[in-house]
Parts: sequence; C-alpha cells; structure tokens
Amino acid sequence: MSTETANHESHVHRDDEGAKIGMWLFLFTELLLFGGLFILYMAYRYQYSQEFHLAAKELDITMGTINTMILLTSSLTMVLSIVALRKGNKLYSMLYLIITKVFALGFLVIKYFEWSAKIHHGIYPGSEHLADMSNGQVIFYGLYYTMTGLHGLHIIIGMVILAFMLNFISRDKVTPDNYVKLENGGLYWHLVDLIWIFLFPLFYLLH
Amino acid sequence: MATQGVDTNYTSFLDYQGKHKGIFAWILSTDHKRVGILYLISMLGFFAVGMTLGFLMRFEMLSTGRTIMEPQTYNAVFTLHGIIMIFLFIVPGIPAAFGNFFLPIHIGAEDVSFPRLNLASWWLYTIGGLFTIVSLFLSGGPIDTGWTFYVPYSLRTTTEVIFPLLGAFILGFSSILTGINFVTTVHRLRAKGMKFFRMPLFVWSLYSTAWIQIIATPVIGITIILVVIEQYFGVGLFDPAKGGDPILFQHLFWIYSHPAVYIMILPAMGVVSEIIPTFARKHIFGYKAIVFSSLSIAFVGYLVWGHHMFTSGMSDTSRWIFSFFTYIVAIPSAVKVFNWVATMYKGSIKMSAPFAFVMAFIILFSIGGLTGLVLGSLSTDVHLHDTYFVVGHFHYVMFGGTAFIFFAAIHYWFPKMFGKMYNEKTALWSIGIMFVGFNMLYFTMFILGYLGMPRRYYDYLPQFETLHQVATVGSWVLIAGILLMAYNLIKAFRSGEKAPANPWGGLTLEWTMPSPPPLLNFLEEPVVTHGPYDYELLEEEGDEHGNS
Amino acid sequence: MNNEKLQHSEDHSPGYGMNVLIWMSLLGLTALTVAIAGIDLGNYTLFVAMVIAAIKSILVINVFMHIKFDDLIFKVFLLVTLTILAVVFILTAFDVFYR
Amino acid sequence: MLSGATNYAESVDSTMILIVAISLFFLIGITVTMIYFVFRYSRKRNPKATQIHGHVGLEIAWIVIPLALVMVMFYYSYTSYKNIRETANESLIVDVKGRMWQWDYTYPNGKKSDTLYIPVDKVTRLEMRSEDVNHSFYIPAFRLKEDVIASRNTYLILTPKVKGVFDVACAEYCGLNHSYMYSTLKVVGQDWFDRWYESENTGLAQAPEQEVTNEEKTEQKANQFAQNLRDHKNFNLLKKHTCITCHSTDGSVFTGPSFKGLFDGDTEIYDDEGNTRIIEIDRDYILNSIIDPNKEIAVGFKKYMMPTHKGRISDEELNAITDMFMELIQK
Ligand code: HEA
Ligand code: HEA
Ligand code: CUA
Ligand SMILES: [Cu+2]
Repeated sequence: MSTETANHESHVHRDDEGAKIGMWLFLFTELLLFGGLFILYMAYRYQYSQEFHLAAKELDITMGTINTMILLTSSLTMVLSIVALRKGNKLYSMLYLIITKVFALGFLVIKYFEWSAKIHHGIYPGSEHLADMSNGQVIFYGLYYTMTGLHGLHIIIGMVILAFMLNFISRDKVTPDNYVKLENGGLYWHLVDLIWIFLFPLFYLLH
Repeated sequence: MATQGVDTNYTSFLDYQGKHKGIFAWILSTDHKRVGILYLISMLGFFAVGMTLGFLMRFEMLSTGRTIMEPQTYNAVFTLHGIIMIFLFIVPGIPAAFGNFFLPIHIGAEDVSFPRLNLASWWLYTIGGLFTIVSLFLSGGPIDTGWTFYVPYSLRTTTEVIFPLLGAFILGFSSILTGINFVTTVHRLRAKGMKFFRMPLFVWSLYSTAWIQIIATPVIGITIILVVIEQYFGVGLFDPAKGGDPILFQHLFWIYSHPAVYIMILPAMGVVSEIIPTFARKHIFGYKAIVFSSLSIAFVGYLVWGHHMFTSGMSDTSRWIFSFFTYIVAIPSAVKVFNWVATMYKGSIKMSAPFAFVMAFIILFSIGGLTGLVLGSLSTDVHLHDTYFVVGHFHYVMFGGTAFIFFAAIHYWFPKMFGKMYNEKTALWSIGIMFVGFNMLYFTMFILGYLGMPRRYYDYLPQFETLHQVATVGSWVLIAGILLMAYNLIKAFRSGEKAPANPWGGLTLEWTMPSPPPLLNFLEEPVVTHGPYDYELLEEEGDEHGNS
Repeated sequence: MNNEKLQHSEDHSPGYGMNVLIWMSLLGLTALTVAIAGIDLGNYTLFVAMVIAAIKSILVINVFMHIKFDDLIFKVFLLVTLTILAVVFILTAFDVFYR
Repeated sequence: MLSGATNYAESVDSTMILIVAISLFFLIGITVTMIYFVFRYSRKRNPKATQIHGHVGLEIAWIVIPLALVMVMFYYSYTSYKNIRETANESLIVDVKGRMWQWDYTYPNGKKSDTLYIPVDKVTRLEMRSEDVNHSFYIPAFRLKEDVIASRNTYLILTPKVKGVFDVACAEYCGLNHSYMYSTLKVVGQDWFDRWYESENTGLAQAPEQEVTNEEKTEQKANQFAQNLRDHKNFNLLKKHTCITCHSTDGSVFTGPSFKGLFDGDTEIYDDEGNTRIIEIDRDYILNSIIDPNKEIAVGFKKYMMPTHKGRISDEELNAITDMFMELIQK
C-alpha cells in the first residue's frame, strides 16, 4: 500500500475487517439515499394511485424483466469472480469480472433504448406531451426518470469500480490472500442490484 | 518551533518535517492531528464570517425600516449566516476538529482507520465551503431562501441556489466520511485493554454522532439532488404546479435536519463529560447512564422531525405523534444534565476557564432545551413557530450549547494541542462578558417571539423596537467578550508559557503524552488497565500533577 | 490489534454451487413476481410484489453479500439501519395516509 | 403582555405557563445546586474528592419524574390543540388566498376584500390556498397559524370572543416583502357584519360615497394636476428617491396611492383603530408621509409598505418636494 503522504514511519496496518465495516457503512448511506426517493414514491403512489397505474402501462415489462435477469446474473458472476480468486484462479476471476461488466453494459444499453423510446414518444420532464397529462402521470414519470436515472448512475460508478478491480487483479494488487478490495467492490455491485430488485416491481409491475 | 514538554527527545507532530514542505506539509498530511487542526482553523475562519453576518443582522434590526441594508440584502445575509453556521461550522464542529485530534488518542490508536479518507473529508469540506462562497459572486446574486431551502420558493427565486446547494451536498459527503471513519476506528483500533466501557465519554458521544452522520446525512443529500434536478429539468416532484407536494420536501429536509441537531450537540455533551470529572477530580456520576443516553438520543432523534412542521399542513394525526415523541427525546438530555451536576457533588472543584464554560453551558443549554419543550408542545408551537422564540431557542442550544463548548474545548485542549498556556484570568473575564451579552441578546428574543414577532423579517412593527434594541446592544457585549477571548488565545499561541504534559490532572490518555503530542501519538504502545475516570487509583498512587 | 480477526473466515464462505443455486432462485422469483403481476389481486398486488422483492433481497444480502457468514456486528449494523429506515417510512406514512 | 382574543388563546397561554413553570423549577434547581456545589466543594474547601460512581435509584428517579412531567405537558397541549382543529358547526367559510405579498379574502357570496371581517362569537372557517410559494397565515392574538401552500387547501377555525382589530402576519418566509405581508382582521358585531356583507362596499365600512358632483370636471382637474406635477422642475426628486415606483402619476394603483389623487387637496385616511377620516392636505401631512409614513395611511392601502425616509433625504429636498405639492394643489 503506497502512502505517499503518510510517509512518516507510520505502521500501516492491514485490517480487512475494518475495511469491510467501512464499506458496509458506506452502503448504508446509499441505502438511505435511495430511501428518500422511495419515501417520495410511497407518498405519491398513495396520492395518485389511479394515475400511476395508467402511466405505468407505457413501460415495457419484457424489457424490465430482461434487465432484472441481467442484473441478477451479473451479481452471480461478481460472486463467482471472488470465489475464483479465493480458490487461486486469477484468470477465471478476471474473466468473471469481465462478464459482469458486459452484463452491466447490456443493462445500460437496454435502459438507453427504453428511455429513448419514451423520449421519442414525447414523455420526458418538461415535455409538452407530459404537460397535457394529469399531475399523477407527470409525477410518475418524474419518479421514473430520477430513480432509474440515479440507479443508472450507480451502475456506471459500479463499472468504474470493477474496472479498477480488474486492473488490481492483473497487477497482483488484489491477490488470493488479499482480496478485501474485490469483496468491497462486489458489495457495492450487489447493492446496485438490490435497489433494482425493488425498482422493478414498483415501476414495471403495476398492471 | 522548539521542542516543548517534559520529554525532549521526541518529534512533536507540529515540528515533524515530512516529504512536503511549508503549507503542503499540512494540507497533504494524513496525520489525524494535523487534519484536526486544519479543520479547526478553517472552521474558525468560517465562524468569524458567520458571526460578522449575525452582527450585521442585529445592526439592521436596530430600528424599524431601513437601518443599514435593503430587504434583499437582509434576506441573503440571514440565509448565509444560517448556511455557514450550520453546514460549515457547527455540523463538522467538534467531531471534525477535536474528534479527529483526540478520538484516536483517547482509545490508544495511532490514527483513524482510513487516514486518507480523513484528509479527503477536509478537502471536501474546503471545496464545499468554496462553492458556497463562490455563489456570492455569480450572476443571480447571493442565495435568499433561508438555510432551510424550502420549495417552492427555492425553485422560484432568481438568486443563485444551485451552488450553495451543491456546496451543502459536498459538505454532507465530508460529514459522512468523518462518520464512517469514526465508527470503524472505534470498532477496530482500540488499544489493548480498552474495552468498550472503558472508553471516555467523549468517544462514546462521537461514536453516537458518527452513526447519525452516516444514516441521516444521505437523506439531505438526496433532497438537495432533487431540488437541483427540479431546477434543471423540472421533473415536478416538488413543484405544486405539476402535482408535486412541497410538504414532502419538508419531511425529507427535517428527516436529516432534526437528527443533525444532535450531531451538533452530542459531541459537545461528550466534551462536558470530560471536563467535569477532570476539574472535579472525581469519577463521573452514572457512566453507563450517560453512555446509553447518548446512544438513545442518536436513535430517538429520528422520531421527532415533524415538530418543525406542526403548522406545515401535515395531517393532524402526525402532529400529535411527533409532539409526543419530542417529549420522549428530551429525557436522555435531562439524564445527562442531572448526572453532570451530580458529578460535582463532593468533588474537588477547580474553577478554571474550561469549567466556567461548562457551567455557562449547563445554564444556557438548559434554557435552550427547556424552551424546546415549549416548542414541542402542539398548541404553544403553533403560536411560536417561525417567530423569534424559535430563533432564541436555537441560539441557546447551538451557540450557548455547542459553540460555548467548542470554546471550552479550545481552552481545555489548547495546552495539549499547541503546547502553550493561556492567561486564565483573562479567559474567565471573557466568559463572564460573553454570558451577560448572550442572555441580553437572546433572552429578549423569547419575549419578542411570544409577542408575535415573526422571524426572517427585514422590518417590524414599531411595538417591537425597544426589545430589538436591547438585543442589538446585547450582541455588542457578546462581541466584546468573544474578541477578548480571541485576543487571549492568539496571545497565548504567540507567546504563551510552555505547557506541561498534564496541566489539569486529567486521566484520559492524551494527558499521558507530552504536549504537543508526538508524531505517532504514543511513544510506546499503551495498555489500558483502568477506566478514564478512576481517580481513586490516582489517589492511591499518591500521584498529584500526573507526570507520566 | 486483534490479530486473530485479520484472517478471513474462509471456511464459511459459499462456493460455486451455493451461489448458482441462489441465482436460480432469484431468477425463479423474478419470473414469479412477473407472473403474479398479470393476475389482479386488488389491493394485495403491491403487497405481494414487495414480499417477493424482500425475499429476493434477503437472499442477496445473506449469500451474495455473505452477511450470513460474517461477524455478528455486521448483522447488528444492518438491523439498526433497516429499523431506522422503517421508522422513517412509517412516520412519513402517518402524514401521507391520514391527511 | 399580548392579550388573547379567544378561549383557545387563553388555553394556549395556560399551557405555556404550565410548561414554563415546570421549566423554571428545574432551571433554578439545577443552577442553584450547581453553584452551591462549586462553592461548597471547591478545591480549597474540599481538597480531596469522594469518589462516587453512580446511584441506580437516582438514575431511575430522574428518568421517571421528568417523563411523568413531560407527559403532563403533552396532555395539556394536545387537548387544547385538538379542540381548535375539530370542525365545529361553522357559520361562515372564507376563502383565503395568499400570494406574494398579499392576502385576499373571498366570501361565500363572492364578495372580495383585502381586510378579513368576521362576526364575533361565531365560528368562522378559513379555507386557505397559496397561489405561489408557501406562506403562513398568522394571527398572534389568536395564537394561531397555519401554512398556506399551493398544492392543497389548509384550514383554520376562528372563534373570536371579543370585537377588535388584529394583525395578520405572514410567518413563512416568502421572499422580498415577506415582512410586509401584513393584513388586518376585524372582528365585528353580527349586525354590523351583515350590513357590510350585503353592501357593495369593499373597503372600509363607513366609507362615505365619493363625491362625484361633476365627474368630468373633476377628472379634467386631476389630469391637469398630474400633468403639472410631471412638468414641475422638482419632479426629478420624486424620481431620484424612487417614489414613483410605488406612487403613479396617472392614477394607476401600485403599492401606494397615486399622486394624482392629491389634486383636490384632501384625502381619506385611517388610524390604528381602523377609524377613517377625511383630512385636508397640508405641509405637515406631506412631510409626515415621507418621514413617518406609517402613522396615517390612505384608505385602501396597507400599513408598513413604505419605509421611512428619515435621514435618507435632505431637508432641502424635503422642502422642495413639499413646496411643489402645496403649490400644485393650490392651483
Ligand atoms: C444544537 C441544536 C439543537 C438541540 C440540541 C435542540 C434540542 C431540542 N429542540 Fe430544537 N431546534 C434547533 C436546534 C436544536 N434543538 C434548531 C436549529 C431549530 C430551528 C430550525 C429552523 O427552523 O431554522 C430548532 C427548532 C425546534 C423546534 C421547532 C420550532 C418551530 O420551528 O416551530 C422544536 C419543536 O419541538 C424543537 C424542540 C427541541 C427539543 C424538545 C429539544 C430537546 O432535545 C432538548 C432537551 C433538553 C432539555 C430538556 C434541557 C435539559 C434538561 C433539564 C434542564 C432537566 C429537566 C428536563 C425535563 C423536565 C424534561 N426545536
Ligand atoms: C452555531 C450557530 C449560530 C451562531 C453561533 C449564531 C450567532 C449569531 N446569530 Fe444566528 N442563526 C443561526 C445560527 C447561529 N447564529 C441560524 C441557523 C439561523 C437561522 C437562519 C435562517 O433563518 O435561515 C440564525 C438566525 C439568526 C437571526 C434571525 C434572522 C431572522 O430570522 O430574521 C438573528 C437575528 O438577530 C441572528 C443573530 C445572530 C447573532 C447576533 C449572532 C452572534 O453570536 C454573533 C456575535 C458575535 C460576533 C459578531 C463576533 C465577532 C467576532 C469576530 C468576527 C472574530 C471572532 C474570531 C475568532 C473566534 C477567532 N441569527
Ligand atoms: Cu408570505 Cu411570508
Ligand atoms: Cu428538531
């Protein structure tokens, strides 16, 4: 571990358990961040339940389901990457990581098509088409765009983290007996998955 | 700087020359002590700005109509005053400055768990502060929404709100990093023998605070993001014209901001629990009761945010529920106050500056807290909400509570941090003057509020003029006290006497090391065999002025 | 520092098989929730969907995120956080549902 | 002290007294005990401390006793507040509109007003809505306030027991003129109220009919006055002090009354009690309107809209302005 500034003869302790505690605490903050949005969802769904159902008809269940499956599978490959590394199989570990990233990309591509289809239909914040709809529908799409958008942002951040992990493994900075970084990256990735597990039924399965 | 203290063959963290020179040796240092001092200095800077704005506000209130500024200026001034005081001074406050410095020492560690994150948090703090300052000079002009950023006004105003909002977001991030660091440090880096119930109460209070920082701060984060998104894209989530509900904004805002008031006060309570035993030479009364009251404040704090919204138009059911819980949350604070006073019983008390601050604190915080009870009551709050009564309440708890203890902490740890002593007598005088000015300034506000003077008012009805003038004069007295204190400390920093390792006879671990502390804190790895307040052991050993 | 804790608790962590099993259940549950969404359950639609989502997340948290195999302290932390999250939801609901 | 105007206000005050009394008891108790300890157990008097670690009984006592006391506080405040929220048999419903920075009242028969008139001893319900940002309808004498928001109606229930004139303030920050968003609440007798309610009159009750003997002639005179004013050499002083941003010269109504209305040399004003009278415009009146503008307010306009110009305008300028008006009025 390079400590460019802590160059005094500080004894750098390796504390995997501590690193994991730190990561979990960070995940809690993410949980609460999305929690705020889910509170809004709860309130508005109660207030506008008819309009929500109406608006949700525009969303494509098939796309949503495929994306869910993709994300769940990417979570699996993420775990497998850790298992492989722990078993000493550096190559497989990297391979699984790459597959995870490919899935993540796939998720984003599908998301992109979904969004652009909506936007093509004139449904986007501030559009005239939306302005003609009822308040409840405007709010539904407002929530849809912010929540899936923020989730998408997290996918992108996750991909960046995974890229670092890939690099670390290849440079032997993450090794079969020092892989807490990879584990923490994995935890982050699962969190992104967890959020989606809730977003999916709340937006797509409203029929 | 020459070496000081009893032990001369060590490098103090102040003298240490690392890879970087000059200012970089500080702003790139991951040493928790240096980060703590960076925080301390930057916070004092912002605090001085905030106080100057407070002074200007009081000056404007000297007479009806215009005194020195236009309405728009006034609105910007109280907003900036609030933002600076809350987000840049009192929330990072004691944890970031004294927590960073003393938490690792108190538990016998060399540093925090994630030193680089710690430095990053200071950088984020600085950047967040800059965002806020920069916004003053952007085209829209300084933000005028009040520190609460209530929608829809914050969506409609033409002033620059994005930058201060992003600033607050970044500051939130900084606060979260501090929280994560502290929780992990407490769990992982305690020295041998430092059992949980041997930790000083200051550490316990920081630990509870850290949890609030972690859990509550993200909620303000998302709230801010939503307002920014609303400004740019108009998604409508908070815009009544599009079906959004402004009350939901208030919910999200206060879900953070009420627990945040405990982020402000808990560390101060921790410092009080250190200072009283030290100067009374006596074991703290009810150690575990204080520990659990800290933890329970951290939890119960989430149940009461709605007491800021009694008149907001939320449902009547939730009004009484929140009022009920507000009363519950007062109990742990009461427990602490009683335990502190009980600690003084049969002590051997030395009235020095930190202790005098604590006495002022107990009175002022009690007044602030008890007026909190008036506000927690449904029927009275409906009358007093958004009047000067509330302004009085929160200045009592934040200024009389936290800021006074911030000053106390400076005086308590000044010899340790900088290795110099200040003039005790001058310090006591400044405390006296501040106490008088403080009450003149803020007690008047309770009366004003009860008479129906709303807050955030540029101008007021003639019948309020006399009371406003009393308050303004009070602010001048207060200023005199603060300036005297600042002068005394600056003089001590320049040319104070050398401080011994343990000037007060305290028992926590920082007093076992020379002043200022060595680079890696402990010259040898500490082993803890007794609690932080076991003064009976000290007496048995017959050890008086505790040279270690 | 507690050196014994520095090592990983390797023996507990699940291998390939267990993880694949979990993954299959997750896919199954996804299919289930989509299928149920087609049926009109009236007021229970949301409830059922949320229960399934909760089961899925329990699987992910316990196995993929190996909370189940970690120290007790992680479980306590998670429980505290989730409790606070629940409290915040419930108290907001008292406003929204009782207006 | 601010006296209460409703039974509810009195119940609020007694709750307040209860809480303050309990609080004072604790505050004084704590302060006195602390100061006593500091003296009695000072290091001089008591060089050696007695080590006491705690006492379970005491801990329980000071959890349970405060808990009981705060529950008492909660009970009183809750019951008194509950009464005021229950929709009793209201005899009048008034729509209240809040907007930057003004309150408007609409009555069931469509009558509009900018002063809130309600009958004494009757239950009035205010249905409130904002047109823009949040405001808060605050009647200090009634100890009541409720935010006024744009997304849905909020309400207040008023049951005044005395007649009188009360201030209504805006207690939710709403921008530039937040502190000037005052309005007036007038509690009047039922008879009086009925007469007002049925009349065409929107402003103040006993406002006499405008004397319009010869409308055209008056109008001409007024226009001439306005023209003379604009042409006057000292008119630029009114520009310099930005008077004309609030006071038009062509009769249109902005924040303050139009200068045009001064042509006939008299004006109708009201005082704090809400009484109106017609006065002749003289030098003193003009001077006062600039130096102490909130003492006498023209009918139809609100108090505290204009800041004093004392100290912001030189004596020469003041004289010049006054001379100008007097000269023009005489013409
Ligand atoms: C340091 C910060 C801090 C602290 C610690 C507190 C503590 C408390 N606050 Fe305060 N509060 C603020 C900061 C703080 N507050 C701020 C900033 C605002 C305004 C925000 C804004 O609108 O801008 C505010 C506003 C505020 C309101 C909303 C007012 C309104 O806008 O209408 C309410 C209402 O219930 C309230 C209540 C309380 C209560 C019950 C406590 C309790 O925790 C107090 C507990 C303490 C005691 C009770 C005293 C000590 C005990 C004794 C002396 C023993 C005797 C005790 C008993 C008999 C119980 N506060
Ligand atoms: C910690 C928090 C804190 C502190 C310490 C203060 C300090 C002061 N505040 Fe406060 N205030 C707030 C937090 C705080 N404030 C908040 C959150 C609000 C709400 C904002 C909103 O409504 O949005 C508020 C609002 C507020 C108002 C209400 C505005 C309104 O509603 O219209 C007023 C009015 O008088 C006021 C006055 C003051 C004064 C006179 C001081 C004085 O204490 C200042 C006096 C002292 C000085 C002027 C010192 C000068 C000395 C120096 C500059 C050198 C010091 C140097 C060193 C220490 C090194 N403040
Ligand atoms: Cu309207 Cu303040
Ligand atoms: Cu609060």
